[in-house]
Amino acid sequence: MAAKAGPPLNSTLLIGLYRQMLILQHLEKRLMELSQQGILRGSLHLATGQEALPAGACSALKKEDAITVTYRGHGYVLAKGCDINRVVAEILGRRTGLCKGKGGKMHLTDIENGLLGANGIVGGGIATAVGAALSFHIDGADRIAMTVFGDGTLNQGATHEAMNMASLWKLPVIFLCENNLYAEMTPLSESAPVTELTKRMAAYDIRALRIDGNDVMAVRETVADARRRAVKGEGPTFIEAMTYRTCGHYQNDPGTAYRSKAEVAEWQEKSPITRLRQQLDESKVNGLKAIEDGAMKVVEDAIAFALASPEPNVSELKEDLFA
Amino acid sequence: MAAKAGPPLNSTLLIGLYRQMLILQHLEKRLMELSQQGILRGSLHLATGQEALPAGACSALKKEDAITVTYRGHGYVLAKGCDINRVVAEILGRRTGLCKGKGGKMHLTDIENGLLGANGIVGGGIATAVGAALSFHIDGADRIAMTVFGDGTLNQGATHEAMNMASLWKLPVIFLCENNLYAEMTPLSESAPVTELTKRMAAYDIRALRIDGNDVMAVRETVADARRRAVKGEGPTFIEAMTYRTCGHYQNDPGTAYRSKAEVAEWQEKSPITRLRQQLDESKVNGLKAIEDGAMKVVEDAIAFALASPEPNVSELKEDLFA
Amino acid sequence: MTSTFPQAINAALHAEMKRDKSVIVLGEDVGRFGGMFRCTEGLFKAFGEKRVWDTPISESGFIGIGLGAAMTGKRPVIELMFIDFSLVAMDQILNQIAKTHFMSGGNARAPMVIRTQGGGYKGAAAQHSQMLEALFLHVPGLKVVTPSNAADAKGLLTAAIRDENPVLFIEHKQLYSESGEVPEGEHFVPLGKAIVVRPGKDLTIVSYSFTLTLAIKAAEKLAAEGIDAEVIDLRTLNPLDWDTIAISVRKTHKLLIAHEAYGRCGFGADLAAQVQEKLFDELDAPILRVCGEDVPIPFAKVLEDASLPSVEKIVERARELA
Amino acid sequence: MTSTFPQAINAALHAEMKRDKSVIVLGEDVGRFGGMFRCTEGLFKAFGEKRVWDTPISESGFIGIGLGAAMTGKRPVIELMFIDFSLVAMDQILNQIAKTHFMSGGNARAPMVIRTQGGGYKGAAAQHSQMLEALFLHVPGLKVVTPSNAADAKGLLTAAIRDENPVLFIEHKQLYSESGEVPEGEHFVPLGKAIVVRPGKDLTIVSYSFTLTLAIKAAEKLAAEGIDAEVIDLRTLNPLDWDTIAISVRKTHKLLIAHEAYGRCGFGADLAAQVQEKLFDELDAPILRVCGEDVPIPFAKVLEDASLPSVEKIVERARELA
Ligand SMILES: Cc1ncc(C[n+]2csc(CCOP(=O)(O)OP(=O)(O)O)c2C)c(N)n1
Ligand SMILES: Cc1ncc(C[n+]2csc(CCOP(=O)(O)OP(=O)(O)O)c2C)c(N)n1
Ligand SMILES: [Mg+2]
Ligand SMILES: [Mg+2]
Repeated sequence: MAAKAGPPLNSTLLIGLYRQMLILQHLEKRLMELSQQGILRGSLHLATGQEALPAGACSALKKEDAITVTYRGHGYVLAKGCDINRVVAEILGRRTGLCKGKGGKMHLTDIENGLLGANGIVGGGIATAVGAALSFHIDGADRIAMTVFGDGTLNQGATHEAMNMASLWKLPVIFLCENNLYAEMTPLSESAPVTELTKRMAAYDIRALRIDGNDVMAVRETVADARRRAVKGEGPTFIEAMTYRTCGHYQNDPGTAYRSKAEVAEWQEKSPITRLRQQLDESKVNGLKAIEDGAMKVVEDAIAFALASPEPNVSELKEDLFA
Repeated sequence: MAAKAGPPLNSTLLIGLYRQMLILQHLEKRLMELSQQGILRGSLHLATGQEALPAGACSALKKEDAITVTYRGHGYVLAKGCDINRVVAEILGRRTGLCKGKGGKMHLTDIENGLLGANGIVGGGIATAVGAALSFHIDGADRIAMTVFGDGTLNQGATHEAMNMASLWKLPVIFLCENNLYAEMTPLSESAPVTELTKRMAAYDIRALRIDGNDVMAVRETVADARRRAVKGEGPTFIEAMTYRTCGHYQNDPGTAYRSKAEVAEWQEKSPITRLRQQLDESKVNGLKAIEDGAMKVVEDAIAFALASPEPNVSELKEDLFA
Repeated sequence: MTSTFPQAINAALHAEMKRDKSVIVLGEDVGRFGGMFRCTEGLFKAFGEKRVWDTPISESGFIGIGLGAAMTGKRPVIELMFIDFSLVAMDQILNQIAKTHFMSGGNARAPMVIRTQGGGYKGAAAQHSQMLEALFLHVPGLKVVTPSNAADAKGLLTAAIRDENPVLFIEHKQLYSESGEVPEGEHFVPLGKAIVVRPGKDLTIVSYSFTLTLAIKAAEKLAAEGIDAEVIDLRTLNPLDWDTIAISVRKTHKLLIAHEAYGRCGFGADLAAQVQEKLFDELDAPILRVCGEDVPIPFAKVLEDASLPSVEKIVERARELA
Repeated sequence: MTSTFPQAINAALHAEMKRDKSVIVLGEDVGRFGGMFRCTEGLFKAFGEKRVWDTPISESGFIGIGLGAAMTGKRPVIELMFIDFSLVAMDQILNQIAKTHFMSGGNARAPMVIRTQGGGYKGAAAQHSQMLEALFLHVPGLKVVTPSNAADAKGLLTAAIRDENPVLFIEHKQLYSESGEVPEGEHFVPLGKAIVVRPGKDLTIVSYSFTLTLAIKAAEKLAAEGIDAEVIDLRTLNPLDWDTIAISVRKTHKLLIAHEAYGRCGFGADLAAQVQEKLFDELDAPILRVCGEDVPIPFAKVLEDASLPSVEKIVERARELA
């Protein structure tokens, strides 16, 4: 990639992205363990193999930008700037969590950092992001919204409606589609006649790009460019980021019943973390060990913080229903 | 049109279509009067200027085919073969109506004649038609489904979902879109970035054609061809039929606040009935007066039948909730 | 000043949009055209295209957009043309909007109003005549407001727009043609306060929205028969003004609840369950209800009338009680 | 034969698909994969791709497709993975399917089953834990079935599939891991018949679905304290088996209703309203309810547990009554 574009490797930037990806990878590994130990409740949707997307995309956003993500969005939550201690505490249902333990991991929300919500409903948060973009457009602000979702989400009516309006009104919003080829256990080709998702944007006249979602710099640059266009009033961009979750759909899915071992193995080879690591190695960037250790520590500290945090009080049950 | 295609004018066919259009035109004129007199309750959505569509489209269908239509679908209901007496009785809320007065004009339903329902919800009946097509596909029957809706209906999520599945499964269904350029008082260009509706079908890989919806033979032939393809397993066809309602959206809308007089006048010129009449005249078809008189009489008889019919009994209120 | 109900709504919208530039309006035909029921007349002209948005027929989409706008500092007032159409947007309303504040542990807010219109008696049939407030009361997180007259419409809408929470504001199509005295200038009726519109001692009739007007007429008829009914207009169904109800029931010991929505799992069932639980010993008779019948709303006039509340039905049930 | 709850569902599906070739199955991941909860396992293999349809994530679409198929001779059984997702398909369910037969004056039918899954206690949080039966009881036109055990699941599903009407069939996620004796071969439990699962004389506890299992445990605890509770499993909420309830209340004169759904405008409120109206003089005490609290279902275990029914809560309320 550096070869293609020509500019000198920005090692500070790359190291930052690498670190972000490692944090996510390590956090999710640990969450899986906590789930298996019965400490983490409910279903857990990991993004193993997709780590370049949150890291790359959020690095191109500003704090004032708004995002909505899904149940598979831990990486964005962290990369957008939410405090990892409070994120993990929420995932473990603690009072110190982002949402006081009320929302849980599918509903991580942090207005301060522009996180308008993870979501448990497929397509449920897309209009929210478009609405934030409407706000920013009205204000003429240098702010945009980004919404992240999977390939299967394009089949939901709510997505269609929101995209149509976003384009009609030329709102500053980025539709970041993580095309990991499956929606739960159903391959894309069995849920839609048009599997090249960019083509579907013809219905809305939305600028659409397909990129390698495992190339963190490509993700970053594409989002950055889309952001620039959005604030200039050029309207939304749809980014189809090709990727793959090498893990299962959720903690109890080994991910093997509906995919061949060869297919999974092929994508494991393409892990964005390995790839970036190779680039860094090739460029002889130093100090990676410290970065890696630092990333582990951040995660371990956050888990320790969460585990040491109190559970909510029953007396808080009826609070926060109305403002 | 006869000139273009070359085949000799099929005057029996054309006279039949002409008669069908006249019946609709006259019925709607009389319904408007009954509405103004307070005899017909509720809102009334006329299709003045769009008469070629139901006549042409239904003439290409078989009795066993299924359709779903909208609040603006009186013409299809009649052309599909429903008994006009019972249709008018339903519109006037009589016990002898198609639905015993319970459904009313927005919910005309007649399973015997393949009318799976008019609908009051924009996009509400599209999946129903796709479901009927699924039935026919499973049975390998020589039957298809057709669903009729307006340009504005493409912005509804339910439409999107149903179209995607219809194409995915190559179901025998025709999407007949009456593009009359407005959804209520909102022009198409203010509700969608892509106003050439056929283009939106790229999202579903659905064969899409734009036709002159005021040319009754073009409508008939396009539907007939789409039907042939559907039963052969070639999947759905989307027909964007360009037309215009020269009346208002409903009985209390003069239709002038949001459209220029010139625009309306221009389309009045293009009335499909006038146009067909001219063709018939040019071809020196005889006996039109008798046809016209006959059409009036059918309508007047139906209205007389309906007005003479009893209202439902209050005792029937709780019947038909469950089969 | 005498105003029609839509004029009263319109006045509140004008005033609040002027007062607070974060208030924006979205909906079908609300802009240039001024709204199917004329409630948004003149707003587009007065406030321009950045404040008043004509939307496509995408209720789930534009209600969801309202949420995003609300979470980022706007106060959207959305017109949903018929409450029956809420059913295409239920996920946004009940899974997203209603839960936003709670799920975020209080860090996010959704100050928005969904103005909608419901009710029967007009031959609009099964998909354009419903009163569906119960669906929005069942799932927690929304305030639900149901004005019965033009003045309250103005005052309650003002309060709804200023509220920090999502509010479902249900207008009744029969009330659109009614007029009444409406205070000029700012008029604020707090959410959650019922009003005793007719004091009485023999029984309590609790109602709201258009049915309230039937209840008042029924009370007049009952008075002629020597039955002195107290009539309460709830105005807001959530929050519920329990005290006003309890005081009245403690006085009359008899309760009749009248509303147009389906009876089963309706508002009346809920209130009856609460009252019999909390005021069991105060009740001299079973709590009775006049509700819409549990069938889809029929088109034919005789059937529609039979399926909905009427002055006569209220009088009859009240007689049974008194 | 001992079966798990999903196996019982699966057996009914296999048997009915074999018996009647108009039965088809649609849903997300129901085909090749066999269903997220294994209820449709083996159907695709046994009946092929024309009978078992894997759908895109388009609930409104495939439920609406079910309606069209039902109107043209099929008997679709649709799997809706979580009842919470019904909210994206409400127009199809409540405005279309529920009203089809009535609006057509009886000429159209919609014999279809929507099998879905709801309930809490698993840390699935606010959008994956709800019990929303009340929404489907409020708007008329649907049968609503809520089995509490594997045997009933098989028998009631068989009845639901053979019914000429649309049926919402609600399974509870907590029950999926339960096993029980399930009759082999054809097993048919008619819709609309409740069952007294534990006779008693001091009070009546009415419940259904997973909460019924809590009610039984509560009754055992109460028995140890000398309180003899009669426990009724409603099995079907619409049609409601009023007679079984009335006979019991006439005997015990005290009623406790327990369910997991939100209380406000919930099933319990409705039943309480009906019972106090029709059996006012039979009641020796207010009808009490144990319901889900009126807040979105929280994620953290202590909060979730506090928001949902428990054996203890049922025991406590029962003690208040007895
Ligand atoms: C409305 C709705 N339907 C179904 C589900 C269940 N579900 C959860 S994730 C998922 C698959 C989503 O696929 P995709 O959009 O490709 O995202 P991915 O999980 O692959 O990241 C489904 C069907 C849901 N949460 N919401
Ligand atoms: C879900 C829903 N939203 C809004 C409406 C109100 N409505 C009735 S007709 C109509 C316009 C439909 O436009 P189009 O699809 O172009 O059909 P046309 O009326 O022009 O034939 C609208 C918005 C409705 N009936 N259903
Ligand atoms: Mg995917
Ligand atoms: Mg139109």
